[in-house]
Amino acid sequence: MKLLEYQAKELLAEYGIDVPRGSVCRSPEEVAAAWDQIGVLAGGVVLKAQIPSGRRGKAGGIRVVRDRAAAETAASELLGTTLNGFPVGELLVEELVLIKRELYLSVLTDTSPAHPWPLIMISAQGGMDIEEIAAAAPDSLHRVHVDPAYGLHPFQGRFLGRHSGLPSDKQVMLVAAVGAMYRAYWENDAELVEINPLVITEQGSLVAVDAKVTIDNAARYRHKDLKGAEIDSVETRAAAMGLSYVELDGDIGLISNGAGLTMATMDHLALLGGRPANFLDTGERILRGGIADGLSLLLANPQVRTVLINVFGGGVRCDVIAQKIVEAVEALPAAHIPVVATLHGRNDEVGRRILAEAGLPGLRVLPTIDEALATAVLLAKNGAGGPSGADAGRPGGAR
Amino acid sequence: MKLLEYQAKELLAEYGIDVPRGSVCRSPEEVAAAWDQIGVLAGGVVLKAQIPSGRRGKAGGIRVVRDRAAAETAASELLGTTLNGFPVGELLVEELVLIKRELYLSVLTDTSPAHPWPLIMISAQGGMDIEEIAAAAPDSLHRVHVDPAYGLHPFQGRFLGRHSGLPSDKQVMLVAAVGAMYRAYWENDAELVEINPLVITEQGSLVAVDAKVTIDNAARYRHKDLKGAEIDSVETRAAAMGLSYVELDGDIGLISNGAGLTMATMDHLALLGGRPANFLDTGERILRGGIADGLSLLLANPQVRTVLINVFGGGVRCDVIAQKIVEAVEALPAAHIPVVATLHGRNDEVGRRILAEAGLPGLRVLPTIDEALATAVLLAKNGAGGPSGADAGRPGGAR
Amino acid sequence: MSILVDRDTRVVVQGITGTFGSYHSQLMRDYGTAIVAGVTPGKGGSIVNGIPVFESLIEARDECGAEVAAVLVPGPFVKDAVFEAADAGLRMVVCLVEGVPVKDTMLMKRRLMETGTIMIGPNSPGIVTPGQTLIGFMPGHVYAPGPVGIVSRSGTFSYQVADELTKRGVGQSTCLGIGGDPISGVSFIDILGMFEADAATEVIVLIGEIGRTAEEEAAEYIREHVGKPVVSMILGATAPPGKQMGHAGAIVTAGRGTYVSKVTALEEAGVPVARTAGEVAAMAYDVLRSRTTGDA
Amino acid sequence: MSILVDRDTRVVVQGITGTFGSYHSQLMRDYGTAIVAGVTPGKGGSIVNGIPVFESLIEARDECGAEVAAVLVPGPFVKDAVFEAADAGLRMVVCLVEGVPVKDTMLMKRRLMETGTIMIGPNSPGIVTPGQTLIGFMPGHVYAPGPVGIVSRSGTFSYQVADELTKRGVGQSTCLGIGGDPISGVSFIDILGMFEADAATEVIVLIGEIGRTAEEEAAEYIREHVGKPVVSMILGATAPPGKQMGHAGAIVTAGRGTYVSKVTALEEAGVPVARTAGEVAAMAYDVLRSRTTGDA
Repeated sequence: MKLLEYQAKELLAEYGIDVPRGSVCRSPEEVAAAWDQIGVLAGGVVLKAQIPSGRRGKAGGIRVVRDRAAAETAASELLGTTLNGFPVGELLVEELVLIKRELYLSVLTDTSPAHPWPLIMISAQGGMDIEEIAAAAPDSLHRVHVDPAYGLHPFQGRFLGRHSGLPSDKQVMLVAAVGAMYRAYWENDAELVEINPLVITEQGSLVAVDAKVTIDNAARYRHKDLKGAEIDSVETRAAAMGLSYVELDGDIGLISNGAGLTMATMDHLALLGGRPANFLDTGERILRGGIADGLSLLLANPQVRTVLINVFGGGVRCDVIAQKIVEAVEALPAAHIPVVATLHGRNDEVGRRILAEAGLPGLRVLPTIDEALATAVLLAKNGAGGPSGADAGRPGGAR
Repeated sequence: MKLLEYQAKELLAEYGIDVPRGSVCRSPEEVAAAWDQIGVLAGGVVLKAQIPSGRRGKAGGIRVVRDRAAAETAASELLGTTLNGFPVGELLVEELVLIKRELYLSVLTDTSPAHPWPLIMISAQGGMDIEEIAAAAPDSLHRVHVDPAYGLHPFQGRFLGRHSGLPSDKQVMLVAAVGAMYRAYWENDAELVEINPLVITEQGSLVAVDAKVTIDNAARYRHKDLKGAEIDSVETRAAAMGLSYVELDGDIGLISNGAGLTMATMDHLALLGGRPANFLDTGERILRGGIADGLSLLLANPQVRTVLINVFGGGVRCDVIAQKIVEAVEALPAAHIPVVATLHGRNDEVGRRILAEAGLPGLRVLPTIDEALATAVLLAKNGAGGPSGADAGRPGGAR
Repeated sequence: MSILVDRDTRVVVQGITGTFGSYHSQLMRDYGTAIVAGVTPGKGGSIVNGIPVFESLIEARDECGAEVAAVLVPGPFVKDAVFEAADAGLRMVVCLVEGVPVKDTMLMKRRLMETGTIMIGPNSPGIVTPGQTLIGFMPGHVYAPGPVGIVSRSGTFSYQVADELTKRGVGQSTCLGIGGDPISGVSFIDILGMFEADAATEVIVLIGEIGRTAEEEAAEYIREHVGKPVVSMILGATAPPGKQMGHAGAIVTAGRGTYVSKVTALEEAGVPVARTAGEVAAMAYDVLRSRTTGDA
Repeated sequence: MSILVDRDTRVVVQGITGTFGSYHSQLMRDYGTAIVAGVTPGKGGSIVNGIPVFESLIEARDECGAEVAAVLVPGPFVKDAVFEAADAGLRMVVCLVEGVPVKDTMLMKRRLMETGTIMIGPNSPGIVTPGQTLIGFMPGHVYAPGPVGIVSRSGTFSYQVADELTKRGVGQSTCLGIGGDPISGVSFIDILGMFEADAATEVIVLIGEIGRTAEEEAAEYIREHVGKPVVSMILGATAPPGKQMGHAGAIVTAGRGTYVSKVTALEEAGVPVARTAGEVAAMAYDVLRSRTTGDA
């Protein structure tokens, strides 16, 4: 779960990290009111579109304004638009911070087998993307791994402080911020806490001007009070159904089980000249609505010209899956786009027979994956009028 | 630092452990008011003398009363008395708990080299002293060591639950209490958290009827908000001076540095037929008031007939120590009990010379520890009129 | 021969009384796996599928000689189950469930390093030594005993590869999935080393995926330490790059982790990379045939 | 020869710029100890008693080859200093300060077990190999090179024993205090093993105290593993029993930990127990003389 910038900053502030004075606004009127609170004092504010995406600045999602009217105008221009694919519904209005120096600071989970531990990174060159830093000033990037059994030690914080490029008196503040950031990461099961830029202001304080926080989804049950970005997209709707879905730009709607098998099916379709319309892994939902929910998602995509169901039953039985497929296809409107299905694994012969014997005109059952994929590619190319439904009559257990 | 019972219970309650409803009272009037609050409802209260000592029951410090008048009377009888050497200034007035079953539960620091880890102990036989349990029902005692790198695991809590002798539904409550107790121990740098008895009430809840908590003194700087027993004794006054002092029943007042050397000197005095009046280790305070403060403590003890100062200078220099001794003895009233001193270690010859050349009539300087101890024993036996101060003139560096 | 498990491996199922646990313990037992005990706190003393259930792993170990645990408790309880297994001195844990918090896995892995307990997973499909034992979700009938060792990050796709092999008359020594979570127990490298040392394994099939750098590290290891032929496949040629860890994550992997970097690393280590299940099975088949007929 | 340290041992002082650190680093240097560096965060680049000061232990190690750390930072900072030493891969830390929270020591000890770093202390007077090196608070002039190894829980009293030995013309191989805190690094047993293996040590003096069970365990170890003569003393014959841990603590030690139990254990292991410093020194002297003249 990604936190929006203001949510991330609220979290960091709870741990004692200074963030600019700010207010979340949903209308130009609220922005004007925020100007009166914050802008007048600071002589200017920054309006920042609250979307779960980086590079907002380049997309025009960040505006600096120096009077009330400009703030209102900018708010009108930003609210309601779409940036990097996300609708802009909220703006964070923040006091203008006078920046003397920009740093980069983050903690993330290093998943490498050699060091599957939290990793803290610092660079005296902040403000740029970490990738730009790594390219432009690789020597400025310093790393510390934290042993999860013992946590962060002060000497590690001081190491990062020494490589911050800051004078000693500011290093003390930085070391405190590192400690706070690490606690925020650890106590909230974060995958990433990134402060970029972390700035020294003209007044000499240390302020997190931008922040990114991502929480491990598997651990969200431990942090029910944590709020993240609520994105209304087909991906998040799929996630709410327990399905892993990514929309692509092809025309073959795909339902499969297991991320690996799904990717393999996509790759194989591409080899055959087909273009998958999506990645959809039902995971363990396969028997609990996964097929029907998946079909509904796919059919809502106007690009999809045919649907391919490729399932390999490991723990789950193909005869049960077949029943679910039959029910889901039966529930479709009379003249729907063709559905191609192939089943393998546990009880696959029975499963294929159930599909075949269902006698559904819109459902083609193929005994091998190669044939199923080829059929789907052909159907997508030719449109719904491709090969007849004759295959559906072919017994699944022939081989 | 020992917490009084009510302080320990407040701490445990913060961690979610149930304790009886109670109120701390300092006068019979307050006890009467507590009766109105607690006793009326419960049909009785327990008055418990708040002293940092076990076996209060046997000493008469715990009274069960069933009406208001009896509560007032018991309070009058208890307040202002001395129990097990401690004055009773506060009573904990608690609702009477109807006990169905008593358990023993504790977590303490096991200091053995093999397992220098937190240790949790449980027994289905509570209420008795742990030593009595160990003697009477050793098989009822079960132990779990907690790896400090990872903390307590639920499976360890369940192990303790299974050995609590409770039915499964109550085990769940017990496992929760174990977790809470461990957190209270760990987060507060406790040396010991003991709940005895931990009871199942007639109503079926799990309640800590008595509790002991001791905090590691070295870690008290991390827990400044924690309040413990404030005992006005010569030991605590000494501790406030940074001195480690234990009063004994002999007549030779002893000042030494290092717990080992102090004990060795006591043992050696006993071998020579002497009787130390105290253990007093100046520790690292030796150059910072330790000698003068120590002398004042010793001279306040009317039993003391002579003072022995036996110092071995390791890090500290004997010449500096000698100067401190001279200053402290000079500050004593004209006709004081004799002080015998011997110095060894770094710069000891200079130190002994300084003592000798100070020419103080009440100060005897001996070149060897054996001679110094023998002199002290003799002086204590003969009273102040023992061997003359002639030894003081003997140069310390003769050997 | 095989790696890690065989017909004599005595398995305890943690969470055996759950829907998942009782269903899969039955399937495993049907396959022939020596499921000797189950554990579910609060259900000790009961019997599931003829298997005795205990309150704790230590009892299961002492009473039934369990040496390997199949972890089938829900994600939030996996850490406790694995620490209990480490404490009981089990030789191996197979973590089949998904939804384990990464922080928990981090701590589990650190602890298991100390005790020397082997962990497969979390989020692994399991491990099977065909004809002998199966600990996990795999469909047993697609496997057959033989000379191919399969190690995979994927679950279902690895079943398909085994199926393709079996259909070609080529059996498997041991097949296992290392798990799909960000942090997992045994790595490709660990398993490659075991297959290299295993007399029954003649060819190794490695099935990787895009993301992270396990395949690149495996390629390096193969070049240095593996004499047996390895054939491979990388899934996700057409998948959009993962976004989970964002830019900071990418910097840690330093430009590796893509389909191209993985394929290149493997090919440079002399490992052919197939594009479909059929292709990778055919590669393994060809290697075996050429070794048998001596025309390598 | 000697145990643990000799004239070539390169020492770094943590907390060298404090009053304590600068005073004792000067004394140690005067004795001949190879103090090669100091560490005080925020004071890197300065010089104390001619010793270069660094920001971190890693720099002190890399620049000056420091291998052993003398920890002279205040109690609340000891944990950080010791973890830094473990991280820097130092061979040994000597924790001289008192006032270290027991919880910190617990974690330090667990960590050092993992890295194999030896810890003396906390609350130790230090270690001295007479005529070669001294890391700690001991008064150097009371020691002389010779055949007696001293291991003690006490600080100052062990100086007195060394003094008594030296006055009798008997020098010492290595003398150290294991520290007076509830939990400490090296134990009697560890040191007894080292003295047993040390060619320069002919007689071992063990100085224990009442409380806990280290002496009982040492006695058991001596019986099984120590061939060299050991003489001993237990302090606290007349001391009232400690009250710190109360009854629960007493139950852990299960009736051991008293003066009588310690003396009994040692005597049963063939170790004579003296009652004064002079007596223990005389015992060591007699053992040595009898060995030299062959009338053992």
